[in-house]
Amino acid sequence: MNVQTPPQKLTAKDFASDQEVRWCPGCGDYAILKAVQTSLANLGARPENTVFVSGIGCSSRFPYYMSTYGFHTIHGRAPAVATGLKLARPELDIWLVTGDGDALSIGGNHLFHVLRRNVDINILLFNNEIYGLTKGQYSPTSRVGQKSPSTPLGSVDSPANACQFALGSNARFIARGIDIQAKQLGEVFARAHANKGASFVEIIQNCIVYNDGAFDDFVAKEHAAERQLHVVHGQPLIYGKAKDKGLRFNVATLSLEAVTIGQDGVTEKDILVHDEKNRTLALLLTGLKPPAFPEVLGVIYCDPTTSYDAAVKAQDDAVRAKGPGDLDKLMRAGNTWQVS
Amino acid sequence: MNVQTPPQKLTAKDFASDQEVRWCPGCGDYAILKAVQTSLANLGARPENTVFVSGIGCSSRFPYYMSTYGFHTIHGRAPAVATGLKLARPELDIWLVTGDGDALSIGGNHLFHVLRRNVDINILLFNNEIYGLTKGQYSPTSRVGQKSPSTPLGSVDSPANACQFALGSNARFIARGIDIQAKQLGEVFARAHANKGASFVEIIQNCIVYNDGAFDDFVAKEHAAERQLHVVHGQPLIYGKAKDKGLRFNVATLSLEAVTIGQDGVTEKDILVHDEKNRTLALLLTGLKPPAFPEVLGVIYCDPTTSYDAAVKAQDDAVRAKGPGDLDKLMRAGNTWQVS
Amino acid sequence: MNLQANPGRGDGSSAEAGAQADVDSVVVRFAGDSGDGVQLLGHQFSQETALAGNSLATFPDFPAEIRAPTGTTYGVSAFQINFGSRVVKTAGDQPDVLVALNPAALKVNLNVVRPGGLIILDSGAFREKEIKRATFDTDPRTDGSLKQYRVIEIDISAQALEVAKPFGVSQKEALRTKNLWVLGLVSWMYDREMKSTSEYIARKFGSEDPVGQANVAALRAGHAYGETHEISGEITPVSLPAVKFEPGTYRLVNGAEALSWGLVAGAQLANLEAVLASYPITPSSPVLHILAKLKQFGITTFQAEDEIAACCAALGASFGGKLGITASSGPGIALKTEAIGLGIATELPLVVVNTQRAGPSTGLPTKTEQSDLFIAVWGRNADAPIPVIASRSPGDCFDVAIEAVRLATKYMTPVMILSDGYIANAAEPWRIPSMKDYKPFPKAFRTDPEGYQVFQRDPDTLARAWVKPGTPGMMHRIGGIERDSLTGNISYEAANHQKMTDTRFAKINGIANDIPEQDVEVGETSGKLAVVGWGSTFGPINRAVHNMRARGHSVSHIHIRHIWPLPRNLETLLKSFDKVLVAEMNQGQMLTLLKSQYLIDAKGLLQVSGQPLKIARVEAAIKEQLGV
Amino acid sequence: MNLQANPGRGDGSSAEAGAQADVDSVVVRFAGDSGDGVQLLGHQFSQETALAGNSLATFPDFPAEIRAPTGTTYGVSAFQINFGSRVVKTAGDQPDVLVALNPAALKVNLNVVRPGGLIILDSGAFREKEIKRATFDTDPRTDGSLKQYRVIEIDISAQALEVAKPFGVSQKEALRTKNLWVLGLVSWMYDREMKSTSEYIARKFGSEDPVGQANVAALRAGHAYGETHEISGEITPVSLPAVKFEPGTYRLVNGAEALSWGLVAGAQLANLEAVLASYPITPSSPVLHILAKLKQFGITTFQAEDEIAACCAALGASFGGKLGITASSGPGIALKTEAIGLGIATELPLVVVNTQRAGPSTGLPTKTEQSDLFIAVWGRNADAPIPVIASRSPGDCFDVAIEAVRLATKYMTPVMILSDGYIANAAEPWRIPSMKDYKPFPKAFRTDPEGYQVFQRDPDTLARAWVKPGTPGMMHRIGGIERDSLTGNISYEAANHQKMTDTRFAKINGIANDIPEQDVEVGETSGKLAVVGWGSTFGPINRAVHNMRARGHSVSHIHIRHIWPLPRNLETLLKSFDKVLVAEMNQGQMLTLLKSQYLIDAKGLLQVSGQPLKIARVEAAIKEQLGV
Ligand SMILES: Cc1ncc(C[n+]2csc(CCOP(=O)(O)OP(=O)(O)O)c2C)c(N)n1
Ligand SMILES: Cc1ncc(C[n+]2csc(CCOP(=O)(O)OP(=O)(O)O)c2C)c(N)n1
Ligand code: SF4
Ligand code: SF4
Ligand SMILES: [Mg+2]
Ligand SMILES: [Mg+2]
Repeated sequence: MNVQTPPQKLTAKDFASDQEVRWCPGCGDYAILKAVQTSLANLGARPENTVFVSGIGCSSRFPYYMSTYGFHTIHGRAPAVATGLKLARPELDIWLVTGDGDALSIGGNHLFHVLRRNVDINILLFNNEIYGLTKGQYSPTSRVGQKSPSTPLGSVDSPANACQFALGSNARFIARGIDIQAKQLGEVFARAHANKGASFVEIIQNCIVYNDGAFDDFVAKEHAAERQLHVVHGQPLIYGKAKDKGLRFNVATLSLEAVTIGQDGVTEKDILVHDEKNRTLALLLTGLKPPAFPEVLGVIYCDPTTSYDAAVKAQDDAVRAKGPGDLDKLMRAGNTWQVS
Repeated sequence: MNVQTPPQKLTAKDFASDQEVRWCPGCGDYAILKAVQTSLANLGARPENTVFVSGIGCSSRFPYYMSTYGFHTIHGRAPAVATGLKLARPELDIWLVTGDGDALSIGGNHLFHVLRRNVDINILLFNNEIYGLTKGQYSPTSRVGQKSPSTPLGSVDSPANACQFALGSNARFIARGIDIQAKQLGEVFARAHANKGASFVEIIQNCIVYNDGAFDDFVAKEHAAERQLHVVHGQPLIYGKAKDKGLRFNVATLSLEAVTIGQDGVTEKDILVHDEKNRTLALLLTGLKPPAFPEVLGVIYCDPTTSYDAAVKAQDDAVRAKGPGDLDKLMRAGNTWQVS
Repeated sequence: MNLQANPGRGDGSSAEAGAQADVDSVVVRFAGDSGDGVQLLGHQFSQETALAGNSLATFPDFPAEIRAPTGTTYGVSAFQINFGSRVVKTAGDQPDVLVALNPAALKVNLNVVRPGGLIILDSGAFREKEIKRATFDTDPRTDGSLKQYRVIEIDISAQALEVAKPFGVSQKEALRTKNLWVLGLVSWMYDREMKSTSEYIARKFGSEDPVGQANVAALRAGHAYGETHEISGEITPVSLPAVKFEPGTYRLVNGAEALSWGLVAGAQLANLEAVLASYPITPSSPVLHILAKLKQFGITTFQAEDEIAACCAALGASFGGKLGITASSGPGIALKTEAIGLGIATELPLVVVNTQRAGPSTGLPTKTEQSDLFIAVWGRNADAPIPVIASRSPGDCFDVAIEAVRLATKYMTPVMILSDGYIANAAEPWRIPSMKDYKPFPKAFRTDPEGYQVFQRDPDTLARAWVKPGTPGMMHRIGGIERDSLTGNISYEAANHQKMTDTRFAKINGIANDIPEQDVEVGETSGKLAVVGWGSTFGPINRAVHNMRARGHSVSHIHIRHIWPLPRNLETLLKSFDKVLVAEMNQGQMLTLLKSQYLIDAKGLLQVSGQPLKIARVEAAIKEQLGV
Repeated sequence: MNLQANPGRGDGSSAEAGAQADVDSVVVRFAGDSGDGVQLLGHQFSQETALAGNSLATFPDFPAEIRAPTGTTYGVSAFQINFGSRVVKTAGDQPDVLVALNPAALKVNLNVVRPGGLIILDSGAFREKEIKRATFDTDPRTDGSLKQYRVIEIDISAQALEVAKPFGVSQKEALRTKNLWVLGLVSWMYDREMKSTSEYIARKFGSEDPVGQANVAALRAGHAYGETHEISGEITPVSLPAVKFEPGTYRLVNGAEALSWGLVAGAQLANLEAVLASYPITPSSPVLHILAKLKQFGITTFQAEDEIAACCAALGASFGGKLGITASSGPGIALKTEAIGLGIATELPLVVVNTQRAGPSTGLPTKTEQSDLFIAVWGRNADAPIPVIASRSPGDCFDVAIEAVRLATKYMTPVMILSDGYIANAAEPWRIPSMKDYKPFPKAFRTDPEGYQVFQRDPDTLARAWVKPGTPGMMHRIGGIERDSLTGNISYEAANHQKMTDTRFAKINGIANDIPEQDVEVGETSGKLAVVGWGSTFGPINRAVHNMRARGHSVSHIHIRHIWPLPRNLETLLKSFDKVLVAEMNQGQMLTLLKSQYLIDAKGLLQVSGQPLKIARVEAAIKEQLGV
């Protein structure tokens, strides 16, 4: 490839395209865009080696606003397009932007397979628990009772849990962040980028027009500290403004309990320590929901293994190492005869 | 509905259609067919109230061999067809037959959503870890290294775990059986049938032509007793010919250990008791693979909740209870004017 | 200055037409930011106009799907209405009046206003920043850009703020009453009653809500402004007399409503309950939204995970003995292709509503096109015919939907309805039908096991019998593999496949004997030129042909509803004209269909700009064909 | 009795043809249970026949996909070969010889044998149970069913068991050598060398394996049986002299192989690597299987989760600067519809291989049909043209694939190749081309950022430039929403959409200037009747036209490769004939296309029985057209 040594470190601005950003004023997507641009600059990414692939939805307009290569594909199919791209060009840095409808409604199967195969791309799922672009129908992550144009009496089907779906799909990297937490998002993006395999990041995103405040139970200022748990590998699962709340494992029920250190004889030792390689813990953490539990944020699960594209490349390379194919020879192999 | 009191109890034969069964001689599908027919007879099912819906694959030919109503649909879409049917006719008893390719390759998204929504149908996934009908390509459940016409050097992508995918999809009933174990299958079918919601049953099925012996590591006679754990709610997780093996929970690693009672000070008290309502346990049990662990069989998870079709019906009924709609009135509501 | 200086032109009567010198119709276009409530304004004004007894047609012109930042050109929302004291058939080629609530609205809509037309501006929104945002280099009010128009500037923003003051609402809320202020003003201009709007506000906010009160006050203030202020010299209010409509009860209806109600009506006439399974997509979603509220009619709605699942669920419902319906657009229709094939193979009723939009691929979701005729008629693997019916106007969707249900159930087949984004969103006055005027076509389920064979057919319709699971003694299996022509069991026989394919064809072709013969909308049944249209081009073609006939030309208008199979007499009819011109919003799909079926050397007037066809273009094409 | 009593008839020369009284071709059909190895038998016999220098055509006639229980009629597998000392173009209308390895094989194939033909039976398989299983009421050997044929009964089962004894293989293994015993016998009948088969067995089993040894022994025993046994009186072995082929190196090739190699060749000529993304489906899967073994050619293969993902992954690869290819059939093609639209919108190269099968829906997966012309040309939402090319024979797939790659890359567009189940599976002798005889068409990527605009076009081809991600300074975004005709940024402009739609049309239509003019396969370029075909009907049409011309009739054969756009001269060419007959295996799709484009009153010879067209049918249709 044709990469010149960067003349200077790029800034977030260098990752912004010349297109005017066209989301509703106040949409959470703006903050995520900013965070991604900043992260890429911090990671030393090169726009020419970076590709953003997306499906359809408000969130999926993302690639137009990046100065990188970009492919705005069709609804739900971005993982398939990205897989083909990665197989063709494993050296590219591929990011996939999708929404809760795009990824989990129409696109659920492709998401499943890109995770199962562990294709080395970074998947950012903007979860606003609604269909923004088509004007507010409920989505597979909408909570029970969501009133929407298609569910005027409230939805009755229980929502998908994006991270648990990823876990069930054998994802090896699962993380969660919030649109407005630029710093934490940046950390998550850096980890996702470092992981050579499918990195799944759910981003809690506020749709100010069709689902405003959907996440206020843990995003609103008054709840943030008490209901967000930012996990760090090797650190105890502690949260709360006073750092006095924590998660304890109940071995009888094989489940987590939210406890307060100093109450009922709970000490810091009782608190579980985060182990991002532990799949059981990942199931437990991703299953927690406020207000009874904190919303768990950060890198929840990371247990890398060979990526699909690397394995395919290894197989291809091994064959090619024996020399290039000769078509004339191939076609003449086996039983042939001469006519003269 | 038009059900006459059954003149007599039906037998398995009454559930067989007049069509000659067309699977390869020795195919595991025969045994499953027999088990289903026997179960339906035992359950007192009526052929006229029973519908079998399937996708495409060897397994999906199943409906033709049942004397019930049947719909052999298109590849991967049976869950969607069954959902529509159930919404239209909630009183029918609907069974869905699918294969590992049908359900987990092309049909993964519909399987996900039928489970998430908890539509009251019984899903039988015949897992032979191969595409039978199309002559032996690898499937999403094929193990790494599977040589097949499409993977002549062996497959490189890690397989999906059907039960864990179901769990990640929020399934409320997950069970597993083996084609040739008619009695145990019958028990599982009875439980699936009793569950009012989506019941997911993975059936280990031998494809004698394209993947013969794929499950010999736990199905073969010499391994069966030592590598199969048939779980029963409330009973300890014990297996082995001598009933001396069991599963113990390791609280440090949040994982299961296979132990031998009487060795290293292990007693029966150390062995975990099966709790089919425990989701964490379901994750742990479905993740076990022979030879290090037993293959877990039986009803692994069952934690019922309202089914989608029941909730939709309740909403529909509540509206309809206020009286039928009057279209003439509806069209005249709001601003109208007279011309005379 | 007089608003009516050059009236009626906007309705597309071309410049040389002397026939309509008196004021018989006006085209008004409202435009503003997406957040300005322009669609509501347009809708309420249409409502008032309809109640006044005028004929009208509307064209809601949405921006792209995402709300854009305030003040940008791509965030502009517009609503056009053509109303008059004669029958109005299109939303008008060129507005006589443009109301622009900000600079971007002016920028985007300037080029569509009739030269000499009136532009009313909110001068309060013309600050430098907004002018720039709208990509004007200089202030259009002063740089001569508007010199061919009459312009009235009013600081509507200030007016609205002022009026709202007493109610103590926020500045944001106060500014949002601008649309009602404008509605008051135009209501004054055209002598409209504002009662329905006041009632609407009261319903929406309750009488105590200060926001509601501010809105009512703005409405009244706009009206008063017209009456009392200086512009009374510049604009003479006009009143267009009511049109002589057929007697009956009328309402405004848009295509999505009429179509949804038509589906309900069809199900009732067929004596069936229905399941609508859909996945949201612009501009098809309203059908799902409307039917979701009609559970009392025995309709169950299901938002599926995608369009494939939606179509399959509808088929599942049909297998269960309810009417399966699915609705979509563009890419969503493409996705249903395989499942429609299953419906054809299993011969189950299924109604597929296709609200067309501009493509290919995602294309222009909010823009109209008629380019799905090919996929409707020919877009499936293998030989796979289905009936296709197109609706021509919002109100017509009602009857088209009923017809689709009738054919789907009578012939046990998927049927595709072609509507489009324009029809779905536009509203028109509609004489509300009475259900008792429709002849029921109840669908009987077979319950008698005696001699039942799954693919035994009714000798007239060639349809197989429909059996409800749950019926004792009638258990059977169907599927997508070729079925024995009698038993329905899988059959790989060569002769059987030939027979089944032939029968599927014969069944669909036979429908030609069960649909009305093609009539002529305007003009004689033979002559120099037939202009053929289908779907939402009805209005402009019809008006253009009327206009040309008024000028003495031999031209007729034929509008095709039944696209497949085509009406039996259509060939003879078309061949009775020297020339045939097919006007459609695509690259010639109906044109190709007609040529393939009748070998006629028809010509096309083709447009795919995403905008409705203009009368003037049709007239020009007619002239070209006639060589005049 | 003499095998050659009535030779050559099977090749469709109709009864009154006196021209071919000498033995110049024979049609043999092998039939047995799915487990009997009939396909291998047929393939090896074809191989030997090819090596002997005869011309040949084959028709592997598979049962449905699932292996059926032994002895059932639906489990019968057959292989037909037509070979001769003159150029053979079809697998033959009616077999002269049928080898039936069990009663079911006899049952299913009886009606196809030429009256007076020879039937060789394995009498060891005609036990009462098997006869019943085959749904015979009584033993066909004794009830007169076979009276119009010559029948030779041999207890082949017993022979095979006997021969295998010394090798100590199981009874099952021993019985499975029946196919080689038969091969030995027919090799004797037609004076074939068995060397290639012996070598094949040795390769497959190794020389030490007793099963392999038993197989070789069976082969020899069958041959010896012919030479030494009583039948030598009944059958006179014949030797058909070699055909005078064009000089070169030859092999047998089936369509799937030739197509796969053609894709490799195309990629090499375009100087590209390729990604094939596919999902298994009958009869398309072999392309995936073959290319999966050709990684050394820079081909990466990907078994996607479904056809949608496959098509999307191929597009992703193309976006990445490799050639994206996807292959499927029937329902799988339907599923790709939406994604092909994305390829059209983004103007990326993409090759879609459609190996057609009988439908609609699942249809008859193992049976052939040419019924995807409509979906290929017209089966997408909105105005969405793509080039479509059809291959006519197994070997022709090679060149068609190259042409598809050339057009896809040169014009930056999806291209659809139409093959079919018959072409894919049938083998024919093929003169192996040399890559050096092909003119490369290397595709250049744009790397120069200076003045780059994403939708700037080459003025000749109207194609946009292809840019590889990774190229500095050329970063750009594409997508399915309508794109500005220059920058490629999203554009909702009416005029831009019109322009882009027109340009997409012009680009594809322009390809007509870059493809060969339509030639005439047989006959003059004008006359009484042109028989038009496309795809795999080449053989029967060609032979029929030859036969009719030999009888002095004015008829020509035109075979269309470029289905869209059609060759520029085709209209003039067709209009030079008094009549046009379109012969195709569907309900008239090419017929409809030609009528729509040229307004010619062509007639159709249409067949959808899932079986190849027969020469006799074509001849009859020609006669009807000519009124003779
Ligand atoms: C095949 C297809 N079906 C439906 C649509 C319409 N559509 C566009 S985006 C969308 C859902 C968007 O929801 P989400 O992915 O959550 O994105 P958001 O807009 O909320 O960011 C839908 C249904 C489409 N474009 N294509
Ligand atoms: C749309 C579509 N794609 C592909 C196929 C071909 N196909 C039929 S069954 C099958 C896979 C079957 O595998 P599985 O579901 O595991 O069933 P099995 O035959 O192993 O029982 C495939 C790929 C099809 N019929 N339709
Ligand atoms: S609709 Fe919601 S998600 Fe979409 S741009 Fe607006 S605020 Fe954002
Ligand atoms: S191919 Fe395999 S799964 Fe299919 S019928 Fe044969 S043995 Fe069974
Ligand atoms: Mg969303
Ligand atoms: Mg399988």
